Amino acid sequence: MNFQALTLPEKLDQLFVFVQHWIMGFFPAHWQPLVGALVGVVGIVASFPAIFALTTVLERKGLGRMQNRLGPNRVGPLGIFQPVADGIKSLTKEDIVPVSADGVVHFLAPVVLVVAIFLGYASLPIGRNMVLVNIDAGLLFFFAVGASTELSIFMAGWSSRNKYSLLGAMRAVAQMISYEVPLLMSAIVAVMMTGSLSTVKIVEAQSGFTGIFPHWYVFTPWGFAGFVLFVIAALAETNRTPFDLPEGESELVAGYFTEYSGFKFALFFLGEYLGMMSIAGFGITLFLGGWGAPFSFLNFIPSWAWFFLKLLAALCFFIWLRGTLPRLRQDQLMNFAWKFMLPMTLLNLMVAAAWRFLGDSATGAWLRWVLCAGVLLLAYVGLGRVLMRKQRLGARSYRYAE
Amino acid sequence: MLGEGIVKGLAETAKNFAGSFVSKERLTTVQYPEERVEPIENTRDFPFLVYDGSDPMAGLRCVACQICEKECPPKCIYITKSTDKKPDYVGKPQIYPARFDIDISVCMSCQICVEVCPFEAIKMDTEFELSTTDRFEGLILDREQLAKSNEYYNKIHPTEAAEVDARLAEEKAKVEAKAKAAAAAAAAKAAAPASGETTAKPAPQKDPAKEPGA
Amino acid sequence: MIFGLSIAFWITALFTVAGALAAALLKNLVHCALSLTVTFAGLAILFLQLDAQFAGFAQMLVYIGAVAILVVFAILLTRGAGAPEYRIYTSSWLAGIAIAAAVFALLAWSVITSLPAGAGSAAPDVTVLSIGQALMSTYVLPLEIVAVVLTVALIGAVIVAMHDKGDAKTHEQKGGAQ
Amino acid sequence: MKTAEEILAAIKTALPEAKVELVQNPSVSGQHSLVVAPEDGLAVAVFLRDDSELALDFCSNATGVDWLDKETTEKVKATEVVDGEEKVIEKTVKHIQPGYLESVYHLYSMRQKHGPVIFRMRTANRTDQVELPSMTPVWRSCEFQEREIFDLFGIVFKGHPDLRRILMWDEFEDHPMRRDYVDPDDYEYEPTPHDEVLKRAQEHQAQQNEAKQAAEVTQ
Amino acid sequence: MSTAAFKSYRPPVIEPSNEGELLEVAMGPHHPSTHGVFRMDVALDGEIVIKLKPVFGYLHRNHEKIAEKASYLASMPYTDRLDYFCSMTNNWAYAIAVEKLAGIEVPERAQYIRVITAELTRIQNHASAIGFLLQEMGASGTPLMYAFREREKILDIFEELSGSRMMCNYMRFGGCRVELPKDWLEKVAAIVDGLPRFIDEIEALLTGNEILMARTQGVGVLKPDLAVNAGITGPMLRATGVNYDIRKVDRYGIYDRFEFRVPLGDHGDIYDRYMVRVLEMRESVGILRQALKDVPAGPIVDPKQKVRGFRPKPGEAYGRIEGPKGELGFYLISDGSGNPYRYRVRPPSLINLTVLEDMCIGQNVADVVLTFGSVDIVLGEVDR
Repeated sequence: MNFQALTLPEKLDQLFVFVQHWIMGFFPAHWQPLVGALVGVVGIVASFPAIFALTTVLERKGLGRMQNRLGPNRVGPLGIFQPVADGIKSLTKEDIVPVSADGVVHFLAPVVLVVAIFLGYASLPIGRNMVLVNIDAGLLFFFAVGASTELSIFMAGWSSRNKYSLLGAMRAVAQMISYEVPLLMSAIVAVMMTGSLSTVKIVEAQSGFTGIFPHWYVFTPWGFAGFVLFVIAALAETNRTPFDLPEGESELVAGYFTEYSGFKFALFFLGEYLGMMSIAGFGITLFLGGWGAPFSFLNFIPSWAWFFLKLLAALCFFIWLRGTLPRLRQDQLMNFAWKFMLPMTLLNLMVAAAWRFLGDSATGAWLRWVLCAGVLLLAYVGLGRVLMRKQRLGARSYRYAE
Repeated sequence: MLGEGIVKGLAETAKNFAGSFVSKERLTTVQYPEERVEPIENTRDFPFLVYDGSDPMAGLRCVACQICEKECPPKCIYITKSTDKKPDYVGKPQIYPARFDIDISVCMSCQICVEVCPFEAIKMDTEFELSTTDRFEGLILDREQLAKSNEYYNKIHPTEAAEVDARLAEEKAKVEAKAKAAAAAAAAKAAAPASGETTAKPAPQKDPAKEPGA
Repeated sequence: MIFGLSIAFWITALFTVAGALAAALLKNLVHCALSLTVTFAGLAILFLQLDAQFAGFAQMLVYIGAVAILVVFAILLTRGAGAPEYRIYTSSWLAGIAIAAAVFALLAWSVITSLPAGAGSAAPDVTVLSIGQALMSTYVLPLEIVAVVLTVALIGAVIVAMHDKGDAKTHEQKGGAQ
Repeated sequence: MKTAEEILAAIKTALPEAKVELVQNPSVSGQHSLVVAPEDGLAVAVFLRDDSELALDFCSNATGVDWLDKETTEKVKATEVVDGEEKVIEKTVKHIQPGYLESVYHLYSMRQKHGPVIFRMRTANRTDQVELPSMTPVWRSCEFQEREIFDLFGIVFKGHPDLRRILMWDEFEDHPMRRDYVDPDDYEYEPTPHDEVLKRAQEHQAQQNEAKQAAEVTQ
Repeated sequence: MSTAAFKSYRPPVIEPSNEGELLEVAMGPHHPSTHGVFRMDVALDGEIVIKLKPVFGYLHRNHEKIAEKASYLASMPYTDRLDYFCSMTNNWAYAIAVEKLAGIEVPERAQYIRVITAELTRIQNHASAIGFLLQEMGASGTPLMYAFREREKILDIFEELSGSRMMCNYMRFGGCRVELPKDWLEKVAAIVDGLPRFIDEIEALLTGNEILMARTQGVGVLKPDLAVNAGITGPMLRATGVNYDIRKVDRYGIYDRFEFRVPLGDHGDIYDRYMVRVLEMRESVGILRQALKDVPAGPIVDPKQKVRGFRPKPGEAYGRIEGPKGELGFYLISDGSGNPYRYRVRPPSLINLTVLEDMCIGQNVADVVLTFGSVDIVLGEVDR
């Protein structure tokens, strides 16, 4: 590919790819793959923590606005340097390790967490031709790496020798294992439709347009259901409201990182947000067309910009939820995972299969739309009703005494 | 049910989020050191001593009667009576406080001292930025620090101060009239050959109606 | 290249063996479990070095994500997290050596017999796709049987672990004072 | 709502042996109270609660009162033989009315919506016979309040399921709400113009230091 | 004298399951959800509460002793500090007790102002109570901030009236301390007009929320008979369905002049407590509207009342009001001197805690926090 031969939008689109190649050009041929990978890693390690910094400000300001407050606005213009101040603070803060804590494990836990989460970014396509390792089993890689974060959380909770920490860690691990199942299951529909585990292929499969509208999976009944289920499971996986019980401060003080301070705490914080971003990134890849533009006429905007815009939107949604919802209880969370999420994801799998076999002939397309949407809706309403009624939940009327 | 409640809630927070950019109602923060809320006239923080005239120490209305010291619920007022007397604002010789300290680290701003003071000598301030680096000595205000002019009182509590001034003026007029009458009587008496001295002992000031608004 | 093997392999192998040794020798059970995880991770990386992506990721997903967690949970639930006094060298070390030797012999035998004729010949290109197709066509019956067996095991485990509802009965103590 | 007299009569008919008296309240509030002998306390309380007409199912307030020993002087005229003469001499006789601790319960009826009926019990003295029956089995609301009375007044409630200190710490010894309670002088010193306190604190500190030194010497 | 068996209420007893040992957790005194310094010694079987003992007294300052050493008037500012959310109603309760003791009449105008301030207090207290409850549920403080936004307006109004936002020290024996500032009633009316919108907002945010329902419905259930026996008062009692509102029962002040209804719950769970508070806020708005319409002119305090040297005749009196948290009573014994012989506060917060154990046993730890939050206590009042 020749950079000069491309049009301007294409140039912009491939800007980072060419920067990578340009740097690689300085090195002898047999070093180039290593250098290329290093450049990519540096790019990811630099950009996502930067987004994390942005997200913390955004979160605090957004929550503030939702709560009729201003949020941080003292450090720098509009408070955008707040994360810098926070970073300096957490770096200079005393690092307290409880006397009875298991020093090595206590130290390793945040490191393992952050490393594992960073690994997950390797197969995340953040733009056209912009994926660190394009492997066949990219999605599987992400889930495999994601699963290992649980261990670091356990390490943190166990090594702190604190009842709250241990309870928080147990809750977190139980929750993450439980929600991993629906997370995987809801992601599988996209894999089924694409016929590949490769994240790049999944995005490419969604890159077409009908008129101006894209072929994102979210615009199909199974895709929509899968997306919603994926979002719910992702919220639980990343311990975000309303599933933030592992760190539910009203019960467990701060959950598994109660005994962490200073930079280790900051690492946990970073890990949490990076996890959130990577899972949001995969959600985007699976259902929201990855780096594809939402309308065909917007194709001139670089693909990576679209990816980051979608990521930002997803993060804002997470923040929005956090500003609104109270949290569930442990048993309700589990019930929800096994009694609602799992059946729904299984049903969604079947619906997706049916969709595939009904074909997309002119009449079939219409029929399968109604059929699949109907089945999913019916199941949702029915299951929801049954679950609510079983727990005797519902609106109430009140009487008055004069 | 089935998520409508959650969606409704989300709509509500979204409304507040959007509203915070357009409506003052939804963004109530006042950024304190730069911005300040309008002072509220009735605000009370810590007591101060009112003086008349220009010399703070000479013009103190306080006569060291120690009623406030006794009535103060947390007992944060410390008064030492003077041994001599000096003229008060109506010119009558009065005992004055040789020491009048208020420990504002103990004071709970309850205003009981103001209510019980029969001389309108102690009032509530609105100054609240009293932080100091010395938490012991810095928070015990002595009479020099406590003394503030009647003009200041008029400035911070105009309505209340106007009433107090009116009342005091009335008192003063009464006292003066009495003094005049006494002087006249004295003069009349002096005209008569006998006794010389009847000090125009002004009646102790009556307890003015306590509720400033009544 | 040392002995025809890459540096990466040596590093991974070192970690794997070290993890395995630590798992066997450390006193604290949780530490052992965590070391075991290192071994699992090392194995996964070894798989990946052999271009066996699916096996590698499955190793990670299953062993690190699930088995390791299961192990630590089991330790915590049964013994507590304390470090009990165990002697590393027990009297039955002879038996241990015998078993280890037997396992090693078995593995070595299977590895040697399954070696392709020409050493260093190109590994067959096994993609995830081909594994999936094999599972869904040739090996569909074994797969289904395994699935059924596992489901049965799961349900059985749930039933065994199910709380005896009669235990948690609340006794309201009312009436009949002192 | 029955008057206190009627309630007294009702108790008398239901529980003829119960020793209950009516104590008039001179205040305009007109809240007269029933003083019940401690041994009859529980029976009367159960009657008050379970009687369908009274139905005092809600014990709003339970508290203690400490009445100190009262010294009354009385002038008594006595005829005495002084120097062989009979004289009427006025003498002042001191009576010491022993003090007592009192538990007071304010009862209301949520069913009948009336009240208050005030129910009091008195201990024999303030020092060693300070037991009263607990009303907690009758009204659960007394649970914490009786603990508080125990803590602050030192009335021991027999039959209370969990009689521990509630507001003061467990190692605390005295009962601070008693009228003759003396503040300890071991305040933490804060240099306020509370000079008295300061002086006492310093004295206390000096004593402590002496004691410590003495202990060190003996060791 | 022996008594026949009678009904007595004790907390339920749960047999712990035989697996594992009980985990004893001291929740507090420094714990994010204890509303101050409060401790719950909890014995857990897994995450199920087997035993719960509330421990308090960390804020104990012996308010009653202080009051017995001070004059009647000097205790008034201290009542502000009992339940620092509701100083106006605390003042009122104390004033009522003293007025009963000494037989003081309160002028009409003062009665109206008392009702207005008390109902404003009730609204802001309930709003913040709901906010804190949701905070406990992990709602990132959004409902709390909305509640505080409204509360701020009410506190500003209080400051204009009394000079202080929270420590109002406004009521006096036989009336109120100062005359209303200019336009005060208009300002209150403006705020009251805005309140229904705020309540709608809170309800839109919360009432239909499925997560809230799941967390609160059927959780922390209190039975009406136990509630009555344990002396539970206020919204917590009415959530169990017992119709007992002292504003209706005693008709103190001038509450007999206003039309208002008493909302009752049927389940006695946390959701009912939440809803009863919401509905009570709506009723309070109704009372405020009626009261603001016809505040008469006249003196604000009984002119015969002296500020200094108040010495009621010997005797005793128990005065109580329906405070936002429950029945707030003051029991006074006078021996004719300038300070009360016995001064007792009946703290609703403390007595409502009596049944905390009953409500929590057999529940999840997470629900303990919620149940505790739904009681709505202020430690300043519990510990006194």
